[in-house]
Order: sequence, then structure tokens, then C-alpha cells
Amino acid sequence: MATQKKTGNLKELYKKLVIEHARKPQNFGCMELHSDSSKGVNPLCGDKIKIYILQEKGHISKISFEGVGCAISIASASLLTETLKNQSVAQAKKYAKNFIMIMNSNHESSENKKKFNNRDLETLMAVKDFPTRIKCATLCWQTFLSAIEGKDIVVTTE
Amino acid sequence: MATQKKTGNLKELYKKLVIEHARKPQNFGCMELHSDSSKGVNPLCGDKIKIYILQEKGHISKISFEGVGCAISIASASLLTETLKNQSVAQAKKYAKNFIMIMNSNHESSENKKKFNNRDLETLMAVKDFPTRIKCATLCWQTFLSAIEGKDIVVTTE
Amino acid sequence: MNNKNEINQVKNSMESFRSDFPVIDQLINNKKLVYLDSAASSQMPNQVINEVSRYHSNDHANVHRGIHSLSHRATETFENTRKNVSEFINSKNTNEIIFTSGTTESINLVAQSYCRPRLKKNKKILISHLEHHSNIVPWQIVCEQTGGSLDVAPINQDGEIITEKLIDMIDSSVVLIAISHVSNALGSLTEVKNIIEAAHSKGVPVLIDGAQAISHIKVDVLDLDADFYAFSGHKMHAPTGIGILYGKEELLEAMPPYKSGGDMISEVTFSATTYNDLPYKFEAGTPNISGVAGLGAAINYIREIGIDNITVHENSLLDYMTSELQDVDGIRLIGTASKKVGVQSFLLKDIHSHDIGTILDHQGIAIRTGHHCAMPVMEFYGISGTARASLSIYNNHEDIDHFIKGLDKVITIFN
Amino acid sequence: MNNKNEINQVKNSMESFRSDFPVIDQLINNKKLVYLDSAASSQMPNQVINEVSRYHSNDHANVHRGIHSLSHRATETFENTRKNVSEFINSKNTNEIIFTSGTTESINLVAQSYCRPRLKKNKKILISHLEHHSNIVPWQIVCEQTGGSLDVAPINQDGEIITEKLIDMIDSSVVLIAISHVSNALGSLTEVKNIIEAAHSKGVPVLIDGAQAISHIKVDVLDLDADFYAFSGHKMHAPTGIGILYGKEELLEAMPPYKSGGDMISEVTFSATTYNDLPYKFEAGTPNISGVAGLGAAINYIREIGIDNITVHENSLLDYMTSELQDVDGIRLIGTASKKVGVQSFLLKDIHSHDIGTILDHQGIAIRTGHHCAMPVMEFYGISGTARASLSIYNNHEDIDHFIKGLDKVITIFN
Ligand SMILES: Cc1ncc(COP(=O)(O)O)c(C=O)c1O
Ligand SMILES: Cc1ncc(COP(=O)(O)O)c(C=O)c1O
Repeated sequence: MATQKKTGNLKELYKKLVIEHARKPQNFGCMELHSDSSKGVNPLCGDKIKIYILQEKGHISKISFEGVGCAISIASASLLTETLKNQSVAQAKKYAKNFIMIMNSNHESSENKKKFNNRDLETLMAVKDFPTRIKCATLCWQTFLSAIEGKDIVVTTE
Repeated sequence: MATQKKTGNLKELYKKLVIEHARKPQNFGCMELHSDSSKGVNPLCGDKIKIYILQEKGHISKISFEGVGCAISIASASLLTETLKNQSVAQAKKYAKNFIMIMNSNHESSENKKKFNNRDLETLMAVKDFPTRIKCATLCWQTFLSAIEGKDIVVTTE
Repeated sequence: MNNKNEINQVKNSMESFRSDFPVIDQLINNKKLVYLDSAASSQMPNQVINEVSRYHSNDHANVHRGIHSLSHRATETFENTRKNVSEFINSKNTNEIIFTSGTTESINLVAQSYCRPRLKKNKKILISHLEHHSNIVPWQIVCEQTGGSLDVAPINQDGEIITEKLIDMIDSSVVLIAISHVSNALGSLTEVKNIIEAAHSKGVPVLIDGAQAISHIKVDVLDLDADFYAFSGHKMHAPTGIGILYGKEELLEAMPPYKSGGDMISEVTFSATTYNDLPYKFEAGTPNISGVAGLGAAINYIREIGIDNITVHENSLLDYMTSELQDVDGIRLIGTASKKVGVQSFLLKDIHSHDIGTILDHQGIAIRTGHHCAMPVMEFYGISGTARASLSIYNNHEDIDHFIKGLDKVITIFN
Repeated sequence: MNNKNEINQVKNSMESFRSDFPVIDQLINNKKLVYLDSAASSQMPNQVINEVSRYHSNDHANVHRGIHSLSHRATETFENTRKNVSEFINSKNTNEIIFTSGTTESINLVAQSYCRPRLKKNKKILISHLEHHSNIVPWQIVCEQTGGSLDVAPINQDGEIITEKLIDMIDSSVVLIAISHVSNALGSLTEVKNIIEAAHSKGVPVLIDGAQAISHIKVDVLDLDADFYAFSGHKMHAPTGIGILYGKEELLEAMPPYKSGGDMISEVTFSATTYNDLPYKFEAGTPNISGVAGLGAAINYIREIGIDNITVHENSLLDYMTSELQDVDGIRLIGTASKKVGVQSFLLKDIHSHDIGTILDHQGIAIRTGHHCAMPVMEFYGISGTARASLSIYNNHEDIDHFIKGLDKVITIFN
């Protein structure tokens, strides 16, 4: 009989904060007036997300998203908007790259843990223990980067 | 270690008569004046054969073949021409069908053995013990049937 | 036939088959695996796994082109399976069985080789709204290539093709009808025999996508009078990478080759190349020999159990599963056709199917979530995906009880 | 590097690998099998056979579309092998590795997806006279479909592509050059690097048919700067039914899909369908997952031995075989290129190759006979076929001694 490494803790994955953000996402909806936007899809599960950004003087003055997805992807997008709002563009990019890097980094090396410097975002750390769900958490961050860097492509997670 | 049923006796397969017919095939060559002809190929090994027939009054008055092939296929074609020459068309067809049937019949059921009523043809019986070579022996007979039945197709052995 | 006694008898005998499937017998997240994803890919019994190993360890060689003993043995394994498939689906001739890499390739072959030369402006392909992407995109592409158009027959809220409407849409502009025997997203059983009869009365040939039917119900291509029938080994307890296209001899004869290369030719010169006979014309290159060996063993296995017994067993399980699901608080069943095979899709409150999937997986329960490669079906119901539990020979009532209990945890976490 | 000491060292260590191959260890017609048909299909070591079984027994599920643990494990096996292949041939990116069903399909993909939109009257494909049918017929067909033409670079009596002549034939009308790295009928090693350089200087891309190279010599697609490189699992100790197409990212990006169906799409609606990213765009339908698992194990196996050790071993065996063959009365060697890999074709007096094959098989010696899917090569030499002995890791000097002795019997019978 084959066995397998146990995956992460379910209660950690679906913390109250995550469920709340998934149920009532912040900054949800289309923003007619925006300087940048981008669309992201996960072709294998059909999740779709669109991010809208209003840049003013090198800062992100407004940011919103719309789309469909699982609790993890909606909560991640909701947290993204909360985290990046009012940040400088440079700072926000760094944040996004760091988030994606940490999420995709080797599961074993624990030095990478807890490096978001943001208590709310920290709750998404548990996703790392559920490898099939990492893309759910990173899709919106990749879409954000594509929007802010003005790339006219649809981001897909593979 | 896997083992396998031994195949037939090599000396039976390559009897003197077979080698002689392969070396010096009878009725070999193109026959300009013919009433029927047909081409046969074995696409997997590249053997090709062409059979020419001259029918007169319901009899096969002349018959020849040309082509390239292994000892078995050339000997079989050579023996075919010797056997069918001067036979009635009906008789020749029966002969060919019988030959093909016996060659393809179940290897085990020995009742089928020695039913050619022709000592020379009998030597080809050994081919039945070499399943990969049965097509070599039957190609010319199938080609003969196709010629005599006026089918305008290239016979292939599969 | 479906009286209780009989069902119980079948149930007991099916239980003994379960132990033939090694994958089923494992712990996932410290829980016994409950595998409810056979519609995506079915598991293999030891008989199949061992046949592949046996072939690899004893008989492997390239087929067809060899005179030596190993090559002969490999060729025999290969061609005997072709006969076996032919008998299994009751095709008239063995050379009507073409080995492909899967249902997807079988359908692509027909799209490119049968339809491409026949399609043009004002000619169409007729499909239905419940098709798998593999039975949509190849037709879209060939329509784009030729200027033909794609017509889509509607489905009703239960997820059934509306047979009369589809039949109404058939006229002489239709080059081919391509519909699935059983829907992978919804489980609906299509009335293929009626449709084929109606199509033939108007001179239109029909391709049946049988991927979801072949291991669940008796398929008889002669009785159906199907023109093409496509299916995959991995949905019938054989390995991946092997598929089958059945086609009527006269149709296949008239079609140009799809792929080209070794084995499918009769003679090659730089000025002209002539093609080999059926079925080799469509089998270019070295085929998936061990996949075919495994397919043969899988068919023998299904025959041993008896396809009718399988149908009885799975139908009874599906009835049980569906009625248990209906009692779950906040459930919405998607796909409620009156005749169904082995599959139930559902939504649970406002919980996304991936979250359901993860929470069930944590309890060792494997279901599929998302669009199931049937986005138009999702769009029809105005949803982005479903959770789907699908059944096979090896499932039992206990599996379903675990599954239903697993859903409680989903609800708890999201409350 | 090829000094005697080193060869002996390699020889001794290779002997220990022989026992990994179960097929080799059997009696054929009561004689120990001597397998000299690896160019048709190579044998698998236990490491590969067991990995396929392990995958079938433990991890099988459909890939990519699943959230449950089994599906995740299957996907990891699958995608890790893609990385493994990428490293093995040194491709820049993992997404440049497309899984196909074999070399034949890889070449068909390029013919239809790269060349078909680019070919037209006055445009051509350039191949050579020594190609395998799989590297001829797909180009003939796409030329027929588009009005393009097929140019054939000549070979010399030794069976070598005349590099300068081929290079002379390259001009801006050439859409693609498609040549084999190693000839399957003759063993000739093509000067692919020179040819690619010359082609690129004229802006022409090159496809290399690497079926006969991949398990015998180091292949580095970056160093070669090949635009496409096609090969098969079953010629490198992996199962049949799995092949690889390497393509440069920018070329693949610009190509439309070849097959279509599940997994290769990003979004499907009846009005429009968008395709997935590389490599998935080219991998429609459920792939050959266990074949890929076996391929990964095969690459690990080759790496463990070291491809350079394999080359040394096989070269020394080929030298020995060729010199022994030369001493056989009435022999004529076909394919006498100065640089060769693992294959020797020959004729023996006026004896047809099938008769040689049968008589050798009777002694347990498996060689290939006939046209080797290279009819134009046969036509070039004015013959209908050859007998061909081909070598692999597991062969040794004893095999060759048996083989040469076996030829005596052929001569005796025909005298
Ligand atoms: C040089 C060459 N090209 C192409 C092929 C075709 O490979 P496959 O049959 O695996 O598609 C072969 C093998 O038969 C070959 O030797
Ligand atoms: C109804 C239906 N058609 C086609 C396919 C495609 O089969 P495959 O992926 O084996 O080519 C599937 C399975 O995914 C299916 O369920």
C-alpha cells in the first residue's frame, strides 16, 4: 500500500480572514477610470481575474479587481488590493515579485517563511502546503505585474 | 527467463527444391502478349511481384512472373507457374484458393497438411512453421487470383 | 432486470474485483483513498499493469517490419488486440479499427481527413451544446480552415440534448454530426441510435464520441450503425496514450491519410508515394505497442466481469449517490437527465468547486472540479465550474458514504 | 579519448548494465537471444519497466486538470520529465519540449503547423536522399497540399550526405531543411552543425530528425542551434507511444496548434476559442503519462551510464562488427561513411535479406531486413533491401561473434 506525505493543515488554509475576504472581497468591481488593467486566466480550472489600477504621481491611488475564482484566489486578490493601495509603484512591484517568489519557492526551506511583513498576507502562507492551490494565490499578483508593466497579454498560470 | 515455442525446421524450409527454384525460377520474365496481369506488393518488406497470364479457351496456356523477393516468394511463384500452366481457369482458381487457405489455416490442425496433391508444392508446407514468412509464400497466389478475376488493384499482403 | 436481488448479487461479485486495482488501495492524507474521478481517467487492474510489464520484459520489439521472433510476437500482441477491439464493439471488419493516441486524436483525424476536403462555405458540422472541448475545437478549426460553419444543437435544463431539435437541424448542408454518447460533465446519455437513424435518412454520417460510454455500457457500432466511433484506452482501464477510431470501411477507404511516415506507405519514391491499405494507412510511425497490449488486457478484464454487470452496478451506485447528494443542505445538482451514466456534477452553496476539491482531497476523497473541458456547458448554466464525482467498477457504497460525509466538512469550514 | 585502456574500462562497466534488460535474457529457438535490432526499437531496463508499473500502481490519474493528490502526483511526474528532457538535450526553456506520440508525429506537427502556412509554389522543403519515410512523406504531403516542392540533396556511394552540395542548394526559397542526425539504414552521421550554420547564414531554419542519434551520442540543441529536433522514446530505452519535439520558443509561439481538444485551450466558446501557452498549445487531449514516466526513468538511466561512455562502447563494438563482417565471404557492406553510429547494413551474395533474417532468427539472432523505411536509399544502391545489424548499450563482443557465426549457416544453406 502506497502512502504519501500529508499535505497542509486545512484550518490554516481556510482561516477566518481568508473566508471573509472570499465572501466579501475588498475593492471588488470594474473601475471605469483607470491607467492600467490586465486580465489573467487559469486555463486549466477556468478562473478569471481582471485588475484595474489608477496611477497618480508614481503611486497607486486606486486599485480594484473583478472575476471568478475559488476562495484562495478571491481572498488573495482582495488582500492584494488592500496591500498595494497607496503604495508607490516601485514598492508595489517589489511586493508582487516577492509574493510570487516566496509562493513558488521550495516548500522545505523554511527561511523563506514569514517574509511578507504584512500580517494579513501572512495568512496566505498556508497555501504553500497545498501545491495544487499555489497558482490560485499567485494569479492576481502576476496579473497585477502584467498590468503595471503595461504588457498587453493575457496572463496565464502554468 | 522467458522461452518460446521453437519454430520450424530450417532444412525443411530451405529444401533443395526451394533453393533451386529461387535460384533459377521457371517462367520468369515479362510476357508482352497476355490476357490478364496483376501486381502484388508486400509494403512492409518491399517485395514486388507481377504475374502475366494468357488465357485461351478457358485454359491457362501461358503464365509467367517477374519481380523481386526472398527465396520463399520466388520459389512459390515459380512453382505456381509450373503448377497452373495448362490448367483450366476454374481448376487454377480452386488451386490458388486452396493454397492460400491451407497456408493461413491454423498451424496446429494437422488434417490440413499435405493437401496440395502436388509433390513439388508440398515442399512449401514447411513455411507454415515460420509464421513471419507465410505472406512470402502466398503473395503470388493472391496476385494470381486478382489477375484472373480481373481486379484492377495492387494486391498487398496484410 | 434491475430487481433488487440481482443488484445485490452484482454488488457482491463487484466487491471482489476491487482488490484488483492497486491504486485504490492507498492512503491519501492518512485517509483511505476514495477515488471518484474515473471520468477523467480510470484506474488499471493488476491484469493490465502486469500485461504491460510482461510485454516490456518479454516481447518488446518494433512491430510489422520484422522477421525475427520478438518482432513477430510484438506484432501478434498488437494485431490480436485489434481483433479484440473489433469484437468488443462489434465492428464488421478488423481493419475498421484504427489505433490513435486517444479520443482527441481520433476526432482530429476525422476532422482533418474526412471533413476538411468536404467542408466549404454553406456546409456545416453539427454538434451539441454538451460536448467536451475535444469534440468542439477540432471542428472549429476545420471550419476556420475551410469556411464551413459549426452548428450547435441545444440542450435543456436537465442537461439533455433535445433530440427533436437536433434532428430538425439536419439537412443536406451538414457534412457530419459529431455528438457524445455520454456527456463527461453531466453524465447524460444521448439518444444516439435515434439520431443516427434520422441522420442517415437524410444521408448524413455521424461520429460518436464514446469516451465516457465505452467502459460503462454495451457499445455495438453495427447495431448503432455509427459511421465513426472514438474512444480512449485510459477511460476503460487501459494505459494512457492509446485511443481508438472505429470507422466504416467505405468511409475510411476514401479518406486520405492523416499523419504520414513509416508503416503507412506502400511505396515511396521522390516522385510519388502510394499508401498502404487499411488500417495501416492511418497508423504512421511506431505505434504505442505496450498501450495496445494493455488495452487488450483491459478488454479481457471487462469481458470477464461482463459489461452488463458493470452497468447494473454503476447505475445502482449512481442512484444511491444522487439520492444521498440531494439530502445535502445547500446542494444544487447539475445534470439531471432521465438517463445517465456514472457521473454527478453539483454545486454546494456559494462555495467554489476548487475549495470543495481541496477539502475533500484532505480527507482522501478524489473528485474533479472546474469546467471539465466543457466550458459551453458551464456557460449554459451560467456557472464557472462544478464539482464532479464519477464512478467505476471498483467503487462501492462505502465510497459514497465517505464522500457525503466529506461534504459536511466543507460546509463546516465555510460556515 | 579512445585509447584501448579506456575502451576496456568502459567495456567492463557496460557488461554490468546488460543484466538490467530482461528482454535480452531469453531463449529464442533454444538459443540465447542476440538482439541486434535496437535501431528499430531499443529494449528497456528494469528501471524503466518498473517505473511504468510504479506509476500505474501508485500515482495514476489524469494530469493538469485535477486538484486532488493523485492528479497532482501524476502532473509532477509528467512535468518533471519535461524538465529532465530539457536538461538532457540542453534546451533553453522547458516549454520548448513538446510531448508527441513519436518522431513521426513530431515531424508531422512541424510539416502541418510550421510549413503548411509558409509553403507555396516556388517555395521548397530541402531534405536528403538518406531520410527515413517519416522524414519524407510528411513533406511530400504538405508540398502537395500547398504547391510547394521537395528538393533532395544527394548522397555519395559511402552513404553520406554531400554536405557542400546540400549547402549549395540552400537559398531563400527554402522554407525548411529537414535532415536526419544519423541515418537509420546506413548509420551515417550527418554534419548537422555545419549545415545548420550555413542554413542560418541564409535565414533558413533546420529540423533534425534525431531518432537514431538520441541514445547514442551527446545531443545539445543549443550548441547545434537546431530549430527543431525530433526523437522517439522507444529508441532510447523508454516505452513506445511517446515522442518529443524540441522547437525554439519563438518558432513554436508563432505556430498554430496541430491537434486540438482538451488542455490546449485557454477559453472555449462557440464564437471563439483562445489557445493555451506553450507547451500545452501543442498537447491536446490526455497525454501518454506512463510513457512520459518511463521516458524520465530512461533518461536517468542513460545519464547514470553517461552518454559519452555509451558512445565509446558502441563505437568500439561497431568497429569490431564491421571488421568481422568484412571477412565474411561474399559480403557487401552498404553504408561505409567515415563517421558512423551503431548500424551496419549489408548484403550477402545473392541471398535475399529475409532469408538471412529467418536463418539468423532460427539461431536466436534478431536483425532487421528489408528497406528499413528508407526506400529511396535502397533505390540509390539499386537494391530492394539489406540485412541490418544495429547496436545498443547492452550488446557485447560475444553477440557479434554469435552473429558472424550465424552468417556461416546462411551460407551453408544456400550453397
Ligand atoms: C531516422 C528515423 N526517423 C524517424 C523514425 C520514426 O520514428 P517513430 O517510428 O518512432 O515515429 C525512425 C524510426 O523508425 C528513424 O530511424
Ligand atoms: C466526452 C469526452 N470526449 C473526449 C475526451 C477526450 O479524451 P482524451 O483526453 O483521452 O483524448 C474526454 C475525456 O477527457 C471525454 O470525456
